[in-house]
Amino acid sequence: MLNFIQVLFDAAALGSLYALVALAIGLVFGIMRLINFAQGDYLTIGAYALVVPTASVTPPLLFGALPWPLMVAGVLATCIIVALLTERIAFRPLRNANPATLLISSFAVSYFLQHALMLVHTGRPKSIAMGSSLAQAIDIFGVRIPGVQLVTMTVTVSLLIGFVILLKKTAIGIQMRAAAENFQMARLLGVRANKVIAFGFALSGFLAGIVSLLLVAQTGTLDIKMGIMPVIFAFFATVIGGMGSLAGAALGGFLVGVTSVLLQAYLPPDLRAFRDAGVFALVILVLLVRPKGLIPSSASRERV
Amino acid sequence: EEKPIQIGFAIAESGWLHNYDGPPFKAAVMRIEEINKAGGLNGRKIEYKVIDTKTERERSATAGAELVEAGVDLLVVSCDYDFGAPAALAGNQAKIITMSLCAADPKMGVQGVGPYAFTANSAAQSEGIAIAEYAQKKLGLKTAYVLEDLTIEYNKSACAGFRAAWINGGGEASILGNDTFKNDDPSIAAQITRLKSLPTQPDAVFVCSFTPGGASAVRQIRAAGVELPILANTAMVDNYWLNSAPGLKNFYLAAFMSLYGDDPRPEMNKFVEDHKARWNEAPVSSYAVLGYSLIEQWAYAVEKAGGTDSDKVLEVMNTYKDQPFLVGPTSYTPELHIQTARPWLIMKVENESFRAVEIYRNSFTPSMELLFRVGN
Amino acid sequence: MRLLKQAWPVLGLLLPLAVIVLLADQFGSISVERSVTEALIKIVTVVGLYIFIGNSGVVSFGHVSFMAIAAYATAWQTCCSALKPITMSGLPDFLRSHTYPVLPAGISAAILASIAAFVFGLILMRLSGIAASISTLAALFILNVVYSNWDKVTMGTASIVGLPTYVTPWLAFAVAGLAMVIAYLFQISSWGLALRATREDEVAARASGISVYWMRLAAFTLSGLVMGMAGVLHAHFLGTISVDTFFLSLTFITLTMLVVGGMRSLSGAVLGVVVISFVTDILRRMESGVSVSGQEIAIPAGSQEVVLAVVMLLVLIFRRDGLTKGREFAWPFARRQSISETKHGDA
Amino acid sequence: MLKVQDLKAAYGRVSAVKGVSLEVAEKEIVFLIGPNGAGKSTLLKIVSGLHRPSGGTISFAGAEIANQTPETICRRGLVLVPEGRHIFGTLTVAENLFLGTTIRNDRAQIRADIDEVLAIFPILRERYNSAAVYLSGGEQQQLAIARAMLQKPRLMMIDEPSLGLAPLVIDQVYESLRQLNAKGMTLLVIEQSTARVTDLASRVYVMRNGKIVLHETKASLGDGSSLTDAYFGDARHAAEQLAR
Amino acid sequence: MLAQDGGLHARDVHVAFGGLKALKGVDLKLRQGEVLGLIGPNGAGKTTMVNVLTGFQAATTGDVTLDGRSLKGLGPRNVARAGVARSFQAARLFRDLTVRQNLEVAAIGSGKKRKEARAKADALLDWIGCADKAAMLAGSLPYGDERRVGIARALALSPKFVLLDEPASGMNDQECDELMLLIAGIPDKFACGVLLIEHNMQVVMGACRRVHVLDNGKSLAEGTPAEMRANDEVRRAYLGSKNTGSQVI
Ligand SMILES: Nc1ncnc2c1ncn2[C@@H]1O[C@H](COP(=O)(O)OP(=O)(O)OP(=O)(O)O)[C@@H](O)[C@H]1O
Ligand SMILES: Nc1ncnc2c1ncn2[C@@H]1O[C@H](COP(=O)(O)OP(=O)(O)OP(=O)(O)O)[C@@H](O)[C@H]1O
Ligand SMILES: [Mg+2]
Ligand SMILES: [Mg+2]
Repeated sequence: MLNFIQVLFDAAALGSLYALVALAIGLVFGIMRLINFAQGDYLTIGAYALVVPTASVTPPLLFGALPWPLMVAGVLATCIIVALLTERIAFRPLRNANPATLLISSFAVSYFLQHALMLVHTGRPKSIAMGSSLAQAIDIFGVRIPGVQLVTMTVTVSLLIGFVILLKKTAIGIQMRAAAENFQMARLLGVRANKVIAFGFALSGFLAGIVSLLLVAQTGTLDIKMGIMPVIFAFFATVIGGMGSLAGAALGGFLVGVTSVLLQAYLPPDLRAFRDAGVFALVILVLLVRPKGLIPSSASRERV
Repeated sequence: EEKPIQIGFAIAESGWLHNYDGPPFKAAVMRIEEINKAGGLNGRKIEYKVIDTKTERERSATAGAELVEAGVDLLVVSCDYDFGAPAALAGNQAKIITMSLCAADPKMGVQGVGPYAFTANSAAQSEGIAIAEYAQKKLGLKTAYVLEDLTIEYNKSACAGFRAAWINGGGEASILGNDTFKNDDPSIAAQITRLKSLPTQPDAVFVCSFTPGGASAVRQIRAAGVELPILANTAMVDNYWLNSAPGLKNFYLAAFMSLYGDDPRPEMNKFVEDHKARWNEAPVSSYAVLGYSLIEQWAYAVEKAGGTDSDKVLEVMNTYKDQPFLVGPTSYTPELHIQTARPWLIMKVENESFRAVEIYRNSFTPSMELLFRVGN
Repeated sequence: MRLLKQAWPVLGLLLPLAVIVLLADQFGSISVERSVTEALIKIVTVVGLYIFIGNSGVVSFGHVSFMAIAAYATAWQTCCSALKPITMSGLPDFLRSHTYPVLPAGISAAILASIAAFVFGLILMRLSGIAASISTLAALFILNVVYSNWDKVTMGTASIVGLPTYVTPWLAFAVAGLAMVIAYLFQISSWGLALRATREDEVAARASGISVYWMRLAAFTLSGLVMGMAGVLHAHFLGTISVDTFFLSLTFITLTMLVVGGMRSLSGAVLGVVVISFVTDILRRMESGVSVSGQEIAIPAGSQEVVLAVVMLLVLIFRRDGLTKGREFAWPFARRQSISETKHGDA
Repeated sequence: MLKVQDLKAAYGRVSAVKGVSLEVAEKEIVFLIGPNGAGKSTLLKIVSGLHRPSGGTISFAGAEIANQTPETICRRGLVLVPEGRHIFGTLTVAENLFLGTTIRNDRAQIRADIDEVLAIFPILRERYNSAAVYLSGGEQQQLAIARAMLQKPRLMMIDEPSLGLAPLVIDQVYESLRQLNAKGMTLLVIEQSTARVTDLASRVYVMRNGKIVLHETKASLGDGSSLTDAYFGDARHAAEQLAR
Repeated sequence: MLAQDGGLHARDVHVAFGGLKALKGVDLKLRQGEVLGLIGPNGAGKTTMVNVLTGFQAATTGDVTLDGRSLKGLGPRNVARAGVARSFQAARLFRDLTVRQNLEVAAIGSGKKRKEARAKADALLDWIGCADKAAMLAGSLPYGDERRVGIARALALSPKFVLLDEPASGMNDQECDELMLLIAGIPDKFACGVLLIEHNMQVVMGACRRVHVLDNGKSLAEGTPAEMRANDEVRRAYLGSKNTGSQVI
C-alpha cells in the first residue's frame, strides 16, 4: 500500500517546482502580454553556467566549483543577464506587437539560445556533481523528504508571497503593472517604463536561476532541452491559474504537478503511460469550466 | 587502375543524434583507412562521402537519395532506427547494401526497411536478456523491479527483453513490479515511493533508460537511500554521466567493450590505442566499435563475393554464422539482420568508473515475437 | 478579366511557384528537387494553419496533430502488408489484412483528419483567446501521448517504415494549389468574412448576429482537412512516419513561417514558407560547404539554426505584421484607387 | 512657457501637422479647437513626446524638449491627458490615482491631494477599490482627469476633457480646472464644443488640416463668431446638403 | 406591430455586480417607430441597460420582451438575430476589414445571402454618406465616420430596434447636428425603433420625442425633452444649473 502522506508530499514538491516556473511565466505575461518560451532556455543557460563551456562530455566546473553562496550568485547573475539581454534585443522592439508575434518571437529567441548553447556545449547531456548533499533525503516520521524538495517548497512559498506584495503594494510593482497594460500612458505619468519592464525581466531571470539550481541539484544532469517541459507545464499552469494573476500561476503550477504525481501514483499500470494525457485533459477541463482560469485577474475581464 | 569503391554516410553531424553517430563514424573511418593502407579492398581503394542529416528525417531521406544517386556501393545510415530509416529506404529501394551504425531495432532489417538493410548492433532486447541472465546466474539475484522509461522504443524493447529473460529464469512472481517514467520528468519521487512501499524489497532494479533521464533516475534512487543493485541497458554505458551519481556502486550493465584499458580482449585495448593515435583521443563512447566492425563485416563479404555487387554481397552476409569480427562473433540469416546472442562484456561501476567484469553470452535468445514486441 | 482579378491572390502565388517547380524539375539536382517538394508540402501545412489561425486570430498549437492523424491513417491503409499484422495487431481486420490503393487512402485519411478536427473543435472552440490556444496545445500533447503509447495500433514511438513514396514535386505543387484554392474560397466566402470579423472584435461580431463558435468550428474542420492533406503528402514523401515528427518543433517552425509571412493573409502564409525554406536551404548548403571562386568555405555545423533564428527575429522586429503585413498581393494592373485598399494598413 | 515653432509631423506618408507654431504663456488657459482630423491630438502627442516630429522646435520653460522621452517631459511638469481615457483597467481606482503621483517628491502632501480630487469626483471614492475596467465610460474619464490633477503639472494639456461626461460633470470639471488655473497651473485644452471656449479662454487657436488657421486672444475673441467660421469652413455647406 | 405588448420592453430589471447594484428595478418600453432618449449621470446604468436589452448582461431579476416574446437567456447573437441591434460606446469596428465588409458581416449575421448583404451594405453606406470610403479599412477611418459606420453596421442587421450608446461623443457641434438628423430619420427609413443614449443634450433634444432619465440605477423621470429640461430633479442630478449641453451657438 502506498504511503498516502508520502505521495502527497511528492506531489506538493513537484507542484512547487512547476509553480516556481509558472510564477516567472506569469510575471512576464503580466508585464508584457508575452508568453515567454525562452524562459526555459534562461534556466538551461543558468544550469550550464555551472560548468566551463566546452564540447567535452565531462567539462570542468565553472560556477559549480565556487563555494555555494558564490555559486548561487553566479548562476542567478547569469540568468538575469540573459533575461535582460533578450528583453533589450528582442522583446523591447516588439512591445505592443500582437500576442502571436510576441509568442513567435519568443520561440525564435528560444531557438537561438538553444542552438547557440548547442554550438558551445554540443547536444550531449552532461552530468555534474553538485548539490548531492542537498539531494539526500531525510526521514521524518517515515516520510522521505529530499532536501531539494524541501528547499523548493520553501522557496516557492516565500517567493510567491514576496512577489504578490511587490506587485500589489510597492510603487515599482504598481508601475510595472501599469506599464504592462498601457506602456505609453505609463510614460505620460512619468513612469520610467523601460526600466520597470526590464526589472520584471530581471525577476524572471532570477526565478530561472533558482529553478536551474533546484533542477540540477535534483537530477545532477545538464541537457539542452531541460527547460522545455518545465516551461510547457508552467505555460499550462499559468493559463489554468488565470493569466496575469501570480497567485493563479502558482496555484496552476501546483495543481499540474500534483495531478501528475497523483496520476503516476494511482493509475493502474496499463494506463500509467497515459499519465500526461490525463494532466492535459485536466487542463482542457478546467478551461471549459473556468475559461478565465481559477483565479482570473481583473485584466482578463472586459466590460462591454 | 580500378575505380575506387564508394561508401556513403547519411549520418548526423549536427543535432543531438551527432552524439551517437559521431563515435562509430570515426571508428568506421579508421577501418576504411586501415583497409586502404593494406592495399584496398580487392585491390580497389575505398573512398567515402558524408552528408549531414542534421538529425532530421527529411534530411536523412534526401541524403540517402543523393548518395544513391552518386552511386555508392555501401550506404551507412544513422544510429537511430527512426532517423536512419528514411535514408535506408532509399538505399534499399536501389538495392544497395545499407547498414545502420548502431540501431538496436530489428526493423532496421528485412522486415522493416527491406532485405538489403542491416544494423551493426544487437537487438535492444538482448541487452535486457543478457543482464537479466547474468544477474540471476552470476550475481544470484532472485527478484527484480522494472522501471521503464517510455520515451523511446529502444527502452521499451530492452525492458521487454529483460522481463522475458527474468521470468524465464525465475518465474512470473520474480518480477515484483513495474513502473514507468519519462526521460524528461524532473522528478521520479512518486516512482521511488512506490518502489519503497513494496511489501518486500526486490533484489534488483532494472532501469531501462538513457541519459540524461536515466542518470537522473539513478541519482534520485540512490539519494532516496535505495542501495539495491541497479541493472541497466547498454545506453547507460560510459563514464561521462557518473558525476551525477557520486559514489555509485552496485550498478551493472551489458556493454560492447571497455574504453578503460581493462577489456579482457586485448584486441579491444589495441583498438582504443589505435583510436588515440588516429584521432588524438580515446573513443568518446564504446559504441564506436560498432562502426569499426560495420566496415569489417561488409568488407569481408565484398572480398568473399569478389566485388561490390549487392546481391552477391548480401548472399555472403546472410550466411555469417558467428563470423569473428572485432566487436564479437556475428551472425545473419536471410530473415534476421541484427544480433541476438553476441557475447556481451558485463561492466559494473566502481570508484567512479565503469570496470570490465567478464564476457557473458546469453543463452536465452529472443523469439521473433519478442523481437517485434508482439503481444506485450 | 474580372474573374482573373478575383482569382489573382491565388494565381499570383501559383504562377511563380510553378516556375520554381519547373526549374527544379528540369535543372535541379535531387537535393534541390527534394527541397522544393518539401517546401511545397510545408505550404500545404501552413495554408492549413492559416485557414484557421489567419481568419480566426486564434493561435492554434494543435494542428499538426491532424497531420499525424492523416499520416497514420494513410499508413494503416497502404503500408507494409507483411509487417502490419504483426506489429500493428490492434488494427481492425479491414486494415490489418488489406492494403488499399494510395489515392482513396490519401483522401479518406484527409477526411478522417477533418472529422477529428471537427470532434476536437466541438470542445475546444468553446474557448476563446489564450484559453483556446492553450487547450489546442493540450490537445497536441494528448494526441502525442496517445499515439506514442497505443503500441498495437501506432507501433508506439517507433517509426512506421515503408510507405509508398509517390510524392513528386508536381504532385506536391498540385496539392499546394488545391490547398490555396480551398483557403482562398473560404476566405472570401461569407463564413470566412464572418470569421474574420470575430477575429477583429468578438463582442461586436456577436452583436452582429455572428456565431463565433460555429464559424470557428467550420474553419477548424476545414483546416483539419488541409492539414490532413499535408500529413498524407508528408507520409508518402518520406516513406516513414513517427509520432514525434508531428510535435513541438514542427508546430513551432510552421507557426513561425505563418507569422513571418504575415498570418492574416494567404500570401503571407505562402511567402513565409518560401522565404524561410529558402533561407534554411541556403544556410544548410553553406554549412556543408560551398566553393566560392575556387575556395571551399563553410559555416560551422549547427550555426544554421542560430542564423535562422536571427533572421526570423529581424523580420519580426522590422515587420511585426509579417513580410506581407497581412495583405494579399495587390492586383498589379490596378489603378491607384484600389491600391489604397491594400495599402491602408500601414497608415 | 510653451513655445512651438514650425512643427511638422506625419503618420507614414500622411502628414498630419504641417508647420504649426503656437505659444502658451504662464497661467493662461489656451484652447485648441478644430474639426475632426485637424491634427490637434497629434500636436499634443508630439509635445508630450509620444510622437516624433519631422521638423520644428518645442521649448518648455526655456528648455528644448522636442525628441525627449515622454517620461522626462512629464517630469519637467508638462503633462498630457490623452484622448480616450487610457486608464489602467487592471488596476484599481486607488492604484490609478497613486500612479498620478509617480513624479512627485512631496509625499506628505499626497494624501490630502487625493482627498481633494475625490471630493471633486465623489464617484471615484465610491469605487475606490474596484478595478478601473468596470467603471462606466464617464467614470473612467473622471478618473483620467483626477489622475492628471494629482500630477500637479505646471502645464496641463487635456485632449477633450468633456468626452462622455454628463453635463453636470462637465461643469464641475471646468470649474475645477479654472480653480487650478487660478492657483497657478497653465492649461492647454482641446475642445470640440466651442461653447466653453468663449467663457474661459485667454487665447484660442483654431486648427484645420494640420495648420493653425486662426489665433484669437481674449480681447479679440468677442462672441466667438469668427471661431465658428474658421472652425467649420465649408463643412456647413456639406451639412446643408445632407439635410436636404 | 401594434400588438398589445409590441415593442422592446424591459420590466423591473435588476442588475448587481457583486455588491454593486447597477440597476434597481427599471421599467423601460421602447416602441416601434420612435426615438427614445436615455439619459442620466455617469454610472447611472445606461450602458448596463443596453447590455441587458441586447443579451450581453443577464438581468439578476426582471425580464425583457420583444413583441411579447421573452429574450431571457438568448445571448447577444440570438438577440441580434431576433431584431435588437446595438452600437457601442467605443465604436468597436472590425478594424482590419473594409468599411463595406463591416456592414456585410452584420447583414450576413442577420441571415442574408452574400449578394443581398452587399447590396444592403452599399445602401447603408450611401445613407450615411460614406459610399466613397467603402473600400477603406475601418481602422483608418476618422472618428466621426467611425461612429456613423458603427450605427450603419447595427442597422445592417435589419433590426426592429437599434440601441445607440453615445454615438455623438467626440463629435463637434457641426457633426452632432448631422448625426441628429441621421438618427431622427432612422424610424421612418428603416421602420425601426431607436434607443439613444447621449450626454449631448443638443442631440437628445433634437432627435427624441420622449426621454427616459436614469439615476443611480433607478428611473427618475420620463417625458418630453422639454419636460425633462424643466424637471428640477433632472436638473439637479444630471443637467446642472447651466444646462450647458443645450446651449447652441
Ligand atoms: N495612428 C495614426 N495613424 C495614421 N494616421 C493617423 C493616426 N492618428 C491620426 N491620424 C491621422 O492624422 C490626422 C490628424 O489626426 P488627429 O487625431 O491629430 O486629429 P484631431 O484634430 O485630434 O481630430 P479629432 O477631433 O477627431 O480628435 C487625421 O487625418 C488622422 O486620420
Ligand atoms: N461589470 C461590472 N462590474 C462592476 N461594476 C460595473 C460593471 N459594469 C458596470 N458597473 C458599474 O455599474 C454602474 C453603471 O454603469 P454603466 O456603464 O451602465 O453607466 P452609464 O450610465 O453607461 O454611465 P456613462 O454615462 O458614464 O457611460 C457604474 O457605476 C459602473 O461602474
Ligand atoms: Mg483628437
Ligand atoms: Mg455608458
